[in-house]
Amino acid sequence: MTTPVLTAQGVSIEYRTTPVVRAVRDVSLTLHRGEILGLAGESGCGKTTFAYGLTRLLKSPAVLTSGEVVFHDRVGGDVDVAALDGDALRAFRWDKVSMVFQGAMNSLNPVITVRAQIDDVLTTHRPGMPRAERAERAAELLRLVGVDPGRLDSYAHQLSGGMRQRVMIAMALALNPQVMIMDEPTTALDVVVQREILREIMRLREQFGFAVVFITHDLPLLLEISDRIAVMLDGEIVELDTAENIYERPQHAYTQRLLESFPSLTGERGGFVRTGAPAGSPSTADITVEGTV
Amino acid sequence: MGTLEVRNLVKDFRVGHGFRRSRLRAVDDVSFTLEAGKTVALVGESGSGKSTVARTLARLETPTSGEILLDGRPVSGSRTAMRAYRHDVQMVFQDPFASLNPFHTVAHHLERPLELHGVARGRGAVAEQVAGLLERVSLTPADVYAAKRPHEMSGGQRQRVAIARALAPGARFLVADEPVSMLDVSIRLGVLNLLACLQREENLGVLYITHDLATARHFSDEILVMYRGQVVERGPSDQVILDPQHAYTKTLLAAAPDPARHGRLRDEVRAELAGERA
Amino acid sequence: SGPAESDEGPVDTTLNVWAGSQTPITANFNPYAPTVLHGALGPVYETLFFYNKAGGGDPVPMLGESFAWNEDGTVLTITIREGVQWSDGEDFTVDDVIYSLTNEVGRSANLVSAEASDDTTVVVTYDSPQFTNEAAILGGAWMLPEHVWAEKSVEEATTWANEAPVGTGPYTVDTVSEASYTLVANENYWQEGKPAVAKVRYLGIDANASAEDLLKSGDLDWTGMFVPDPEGVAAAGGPTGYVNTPQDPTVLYTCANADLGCKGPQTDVAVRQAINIAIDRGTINDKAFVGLAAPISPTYALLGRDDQWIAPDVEKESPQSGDPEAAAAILEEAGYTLGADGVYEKDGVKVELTLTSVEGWTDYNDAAKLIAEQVAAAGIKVTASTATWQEFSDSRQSGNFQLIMGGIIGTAVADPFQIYRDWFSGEYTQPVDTQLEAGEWNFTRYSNPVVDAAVAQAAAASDEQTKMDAYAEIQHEITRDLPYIPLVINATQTFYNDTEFTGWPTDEDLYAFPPSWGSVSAGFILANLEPVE
Amino acid sequence: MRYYLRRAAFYAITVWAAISLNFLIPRLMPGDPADIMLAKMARSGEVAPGVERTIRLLLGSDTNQTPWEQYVAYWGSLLRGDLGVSVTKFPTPVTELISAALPWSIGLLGLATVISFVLGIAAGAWIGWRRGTWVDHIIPGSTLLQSLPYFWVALLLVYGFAVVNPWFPRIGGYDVFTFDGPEATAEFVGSVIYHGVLPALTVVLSSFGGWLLGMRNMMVSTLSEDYITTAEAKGLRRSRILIGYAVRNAALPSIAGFGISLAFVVTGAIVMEQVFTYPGLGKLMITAVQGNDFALMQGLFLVITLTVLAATFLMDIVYGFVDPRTRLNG
Amino acid sequence: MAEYRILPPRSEKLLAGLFITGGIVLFAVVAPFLVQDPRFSGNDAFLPPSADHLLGTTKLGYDVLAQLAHGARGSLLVGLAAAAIAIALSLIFGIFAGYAGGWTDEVLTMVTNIMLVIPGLPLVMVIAVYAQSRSLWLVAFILGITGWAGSAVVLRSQARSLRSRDYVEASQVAGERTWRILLVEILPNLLPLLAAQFLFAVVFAILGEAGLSFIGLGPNGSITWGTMITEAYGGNAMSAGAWWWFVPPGLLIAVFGAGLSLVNFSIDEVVNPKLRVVAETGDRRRAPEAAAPAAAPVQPAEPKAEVTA
Ligand SMILES: Nc1ncnc2c1ncn2[C@@H]1O[C@H](COP(=O)(O)OP(=O)(O)OP(=O)(O)O)[C@@H](O)[C@H]1O
Ligand SMILES: Nc1ncnc2c1ncn2[C@@H]1O[C@H](COP(=O)(O)OP(=O)(O)OP(=O)(O)O)[C@@H](O)[C@H]1O
Ligand SMILES: [Mg+2]
Ligand SMILES: [Mg+2]
Repeated sequence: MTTPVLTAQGVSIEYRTTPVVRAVRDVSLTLHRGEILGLAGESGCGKTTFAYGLTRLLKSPAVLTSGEVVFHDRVGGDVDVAALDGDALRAFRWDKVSMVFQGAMNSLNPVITVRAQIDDVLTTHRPGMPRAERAERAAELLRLVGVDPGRLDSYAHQLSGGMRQRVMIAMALALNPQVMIMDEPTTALDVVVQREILREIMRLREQFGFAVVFITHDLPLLLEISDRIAVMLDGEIVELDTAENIYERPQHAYTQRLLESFPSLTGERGGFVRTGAPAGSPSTADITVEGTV
Repeated sequence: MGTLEVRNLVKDFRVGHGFRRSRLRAVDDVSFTLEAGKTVALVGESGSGKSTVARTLARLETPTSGEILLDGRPVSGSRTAMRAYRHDVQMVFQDPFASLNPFHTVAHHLERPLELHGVARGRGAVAEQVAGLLERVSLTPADVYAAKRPHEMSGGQRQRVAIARALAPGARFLVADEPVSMLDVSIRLGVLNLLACLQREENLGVLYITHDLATARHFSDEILVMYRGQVVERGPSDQVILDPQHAYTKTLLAAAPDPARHGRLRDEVRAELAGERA
Repeated sequence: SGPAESDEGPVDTTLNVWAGSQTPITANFNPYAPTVLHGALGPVYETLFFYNKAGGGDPVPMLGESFAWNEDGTVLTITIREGVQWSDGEDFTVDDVIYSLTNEVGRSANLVSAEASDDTTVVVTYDSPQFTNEAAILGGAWMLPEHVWAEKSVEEATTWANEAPVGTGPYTVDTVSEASYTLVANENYWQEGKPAVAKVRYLGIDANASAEDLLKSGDLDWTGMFVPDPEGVAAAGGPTGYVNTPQDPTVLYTCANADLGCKGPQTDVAVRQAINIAIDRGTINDKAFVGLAAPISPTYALLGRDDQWIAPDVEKESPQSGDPEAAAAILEEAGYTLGADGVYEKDGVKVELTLTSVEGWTDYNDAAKLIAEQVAAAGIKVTASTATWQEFSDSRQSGNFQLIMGGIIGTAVADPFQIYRDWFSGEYTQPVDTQLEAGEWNFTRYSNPVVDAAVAQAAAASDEQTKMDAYAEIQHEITRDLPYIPLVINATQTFYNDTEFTGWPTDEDLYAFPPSWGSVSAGFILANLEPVE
Repeated sequence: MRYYLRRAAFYAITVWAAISLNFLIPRLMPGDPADIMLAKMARSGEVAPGVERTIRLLLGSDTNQTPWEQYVAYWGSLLRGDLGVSVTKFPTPVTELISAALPWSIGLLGLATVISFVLGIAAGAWIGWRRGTWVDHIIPGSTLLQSLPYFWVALLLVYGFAVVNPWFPRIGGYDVFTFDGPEATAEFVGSVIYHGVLPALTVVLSSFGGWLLGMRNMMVSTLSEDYITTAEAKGLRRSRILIGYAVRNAALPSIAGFGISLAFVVTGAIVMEQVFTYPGLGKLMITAVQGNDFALMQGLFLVITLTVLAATFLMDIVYGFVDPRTRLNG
Repeated sequence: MAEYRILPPRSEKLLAGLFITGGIVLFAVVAPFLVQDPRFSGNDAFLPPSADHLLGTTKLGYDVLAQLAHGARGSLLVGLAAAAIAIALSLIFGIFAGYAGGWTDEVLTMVTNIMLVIPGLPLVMVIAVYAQSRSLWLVAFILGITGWAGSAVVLRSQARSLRSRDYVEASQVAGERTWRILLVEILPNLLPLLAAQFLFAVVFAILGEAGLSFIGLGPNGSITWGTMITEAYGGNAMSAGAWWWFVPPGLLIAVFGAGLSLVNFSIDEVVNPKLRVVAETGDRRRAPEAAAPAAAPVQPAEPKAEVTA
């Protein structure tokens, strides 16, 4: 399980606004086949921007100023994602790398049915596929994520938040991609529902073997599901290690601080809580750490 | 010492239009007591009625039935009674971006409650009080922060202003509806600690609403678990978290991510699949 | 215009006319209705005689052969033409004449009786001398078919649209649509060989500007309308025929008589006199009427035509240039003092007036603005404002105005009498807030016993000298009192297509009042036209 | 279904309000319009008692009736299709005048509005789609179009294309020099179309900018929606994203706001018809106004309002089809 | 979260809009003092533009520039007054309805919606006809009371969303009175929107006045751009080829409207941040200057692209 599927090398992304925002700075990352790579970091550290950069979805004023993204196809060889254009890029998207976005609530087109949106993917990428087969595939996809295929003819507003997110995941699976990028797919959901969906993702990953880049700022969640975790700070990856190592032996001060921000639910009540912090402390940097295990 | 007591609170909402009007019971027979110097946490999934309880306590909603007693006395609906009540009970909102008026300075947000509740009169006194409040929530130098507008501050700073505002009338009870869920992870604890600290120092009674079970456990003395408008379980925080009785509390706990249990979900799924295959 | 394609024999030519009609056109050929279409008045219905308003001369026999007055002007004997048929084939008889003169709607107030003395003679009796009404009776009363109209009640006679009129005129109604109506030659017309133009189309055009464009593009063959640059019409490709027949006085009506309820500075004769001489008529004619109007006589005798009626010792022609100093002097004389704002005032009342003209009558609107500017130099403040025709008409009828710009209808014969009686005499007016009745034209509420007596004297006069004396008296009074402040004799421009049609009235032969909207005369002209082969 | 019911109820109330407003306005005005009108008519002869009654009924000064009775009687005559008698075109009934003018206005305005709407939406979609490029420079130009006075545009068009260059007819809805009235011939239809060009162009020119800008703005905000990014990530063809995702959603507010904008278009077109002597409702309205023809004015106001409502209603139905959200839980 | 702003971001559109509007307003304020009496007929008629008469003269010899300057005053006055009335009404109907909610809202919204679909001009015409003489102010009043519905709808929806904003509730909790919440907490946040609506209302009123003037229902005795066009039309400016008479007033209306629309455009970008469009940065994936160094360390792109193709 250590063959790379996606390699990012020295990726930098800027927003060409005044002042220029250097959202991603020289990030290098290798995603291995079939692994779940967690990308953690605070709001605004550049997670989404980086994910968009991986799939060439950046829109003006964002510019990929330098770096290389290479996709190592299971069959065929390497693809320089940054050099793709036009039809080649369109063919690459979703087929090789699919995405589930932050706020799936708004990722579905409100005026066309779920079926039509899944169909869109199939007709675009599998032009020869007969109608009946497409219908069958759509139903199968919904079943995979635990949604009643009867919902295929529903519109987004007729689905609950959790269902919408599942539909999005189903759609992301439609072409059996090798990589799935999930940008905070569960933030807006209830913990219980979130749990179910995560479980679904994990199952599907086990079944289909795609690699996942899972983006969230919920570190405990990442610790539970990821194989490896990258911690991002101000556009840079400051630490990248297995989940275990990140939790047990965080190297970077920032990683430590992030961890401290999540008191353990079942563990000992952290000493810093309710006692440690003087009322005047404006940040958590000076919070004294006692064991959180 | 004081108490803020909720007795058999019921809140119905009308939903729908015209003929299809129906009632939705958002809060169903909820009772609890908030004591000075104590923190009660209200947890539960989305839509379980937590915010409705909070809003009813803040008198933003009128209860369908049930009572609210301040220091054992029912609160009447008259204007003066309301003002007196608001003097004692204040609220901190969830979204630090929405809870401050983008048009006004920090000073304005703090001056108004001071003036309204007659805490301070006269320019000088008010300014002094404002500075004092800002210092209490660690926004120093106070005069710099007083002149800022919300968009010039980070989420955590805004939430501190919101807390200061709640404290301004000299409130004894604070209703905090998910006060940190919109904040960046790294500053959440800072704000929570500030709240806890104030609570301790000023002997506040705090109703802490959250769906983060971990902080609920660590920051409160008592936890109430709400499910579909009802309180399904209550008890001292450690007891509820470590030894849940109600099935729903158990589900909730099982769903909550816990750094201490890293890799759990992955392993569970693998085990499951292996079981299926077998 | 031009020959329309037609396979059968003779060239079928259509004459396109604009007579001021507004779209949508709705069929109404009832000459008694206020909304009657122009085509009814002359082309379809005719009068007993034709009086040439433009050039004077003897009345031309139409449906009447001859007429005679008795000594004192109370009995009129009319001999009618024989062999005339209505357009439905019935004969035109004395009964028709009697019906037309005596029916409730059309009868004159002074009429006593009208009786046939034989098959071709009608004797009409009045209760007072009617010499001066001759043109109105013989040249103005429409001859209507008794067999069609007799059954109409009074109410029907006024409200009935008469969509398929039966007349004696040269034309009958063919089609009516919202945009136009057409008349076709009456095959039974009593004048042999007439009319020669087979079809006349009356068009509805809403704005003068549009009509002018169509005129210039040669689409209209005959129209009477105001065009500032008449030469430009032919130059732009429009019809080459053009006559200008200034006829109708344009004046400022003043609500002059405070006794009858008029309010405002203009009730003071000094103010009216001041305005009169402050106005620069030359400029007004040049700018507002683009030099096409003619000078006016304050006696309202039409200069040139009626000169013999102007008393020797009154001002013959209103001054062409303004004299603000003299105007100011008149006001000072009358006790006015100049206020700080440059406006005269007396007893705390400023000489401030509103001058209303009909919105869209651009020559009037312009003249009003010029007047406002001119009298300002004399310390009189006039505000020029516009109103819709109805508003204008309402205020004129009720006397609720200070100054309004309007016309006086010129007389059809070379004698200003009708103006003196209808527009100046106290019997033809009503107090302010009471609407004038039909036939009453004295909008100014002017009432002067001297004028009234002189009018009565002139009405009864059968010799010229008595009449002259009476007129002199009237002229003295009205040139001093100026209830109407004379401005100009307004241009009446007529454009016609003389390359495809001949027989038009021209400057040399002004046999009829030329504009297309001329009541009676339009029919007379149409009957005279011939298409050029 | 409930969406349609709600809309239907709204229309019913609006119709009621428009009619009641029509009933109310003359009664709120100082003076007695019926008396003024009657006095005017009396000058040209007796007023038939029947006519007088209609006028009093319409304008409300029947002293024997309580306002409520008047209101009921007013409704009665409306329901009988009796809008009274025009004064300027006496004795033609108002309904007759209106029914002659209505087809012209609906034909011209309807067509021109549809053209302008479609063009505006298409151009707005395009400019929004290509946002951030040179295309943005079209925006200032279209704001200029948006605030053109209709009649001024009409005047310029007449000046340019009927007077200076006589390519198009100056007046009328058809060639009045050839046809004595509407006919059912191909030539006549051709003439109608030919005569409709400049008026339609006026409407299109002056209303196009508004649609364009509205659509452009919606397009720009729609394009920043997540589902557009998703569609891009799905690798869909740009044409599919443009039409199926962006335009379809961006056009919704334009469709929903169609009725409102239509009210503006109608307003502008009223004055435009005057310039072309176009035989439509606007022209008639001006005739009525200039002749103080209250009955005609009221009738027209009512009919124009009802026509706009009808168009709005149609668009509502269309909207219901295009936006599934309204259909189910509106 | 988007940064809050009251003033629109400085952009070309805003600057152009402000420049145009400001210029015209300045023209209306200052120019009448510098030009001839607009009703001075001493000049020759129909003079084409020249040094003496920059925009020529009318049929009566009035100086067109002078008329334009005074007309600007008239038109702007009508526009501003009508817009002020319309905005006041839309505040009542919009904000009040939005804030009050419940039945008040239902009723007020119904009224608004009705006013919205009832075409304005016929109603204005009907009302205007009944008024015997119309001053500038009356015309403005009539246009104002018939032109508020559009902005009421916009304001209402905004007010509704503001009403449930936490900071409004926070003031309620603090014990503020309703009117103070409306005025101090809600209204300021509606300012950009209100400004936008106001500017639109001005344009609509100016256009409305022009239309009314054209059919003879404009203000009596005043000079506005509308009356100028009408007079030019009636005075045969077109037949006379006097473009300098009928083109400038119409053009000024359009340009003024365009100027306000451009300002509105920028305000819209404040109200709705999604509209803030940034110019394309050319190549989306790689900035030109960065392309060279970045390309060096990696393998040539082309062959790989072929693999997937
Ligand atoms: N369109 C834009 N224009 C300018 N700057 C932008 C734009 N979008 C994002 N940024 C900036 O780029 C940085 C990275 O943003 P990004 O959305 O990638 O963060 P993130 O890690 O996904 O945060 P979150 O957890 O809130 O989703 C931020 O500082 C943000 O302010
Ligand atoms: N004003 C309202 N009108 C109608 N229904 C309402 C209203 N406010 C809340 N509700 C409903 O009442 C129920 C309880 O809502 P509440 O906001 O109290 O939940 P919550 O526990 O705070 O959820 P969350 O964790 O998402 O904040 C929900 O079903 C909600 O839809
Ligand atoms: Mg993000
Ligand atoms: Mg809540």
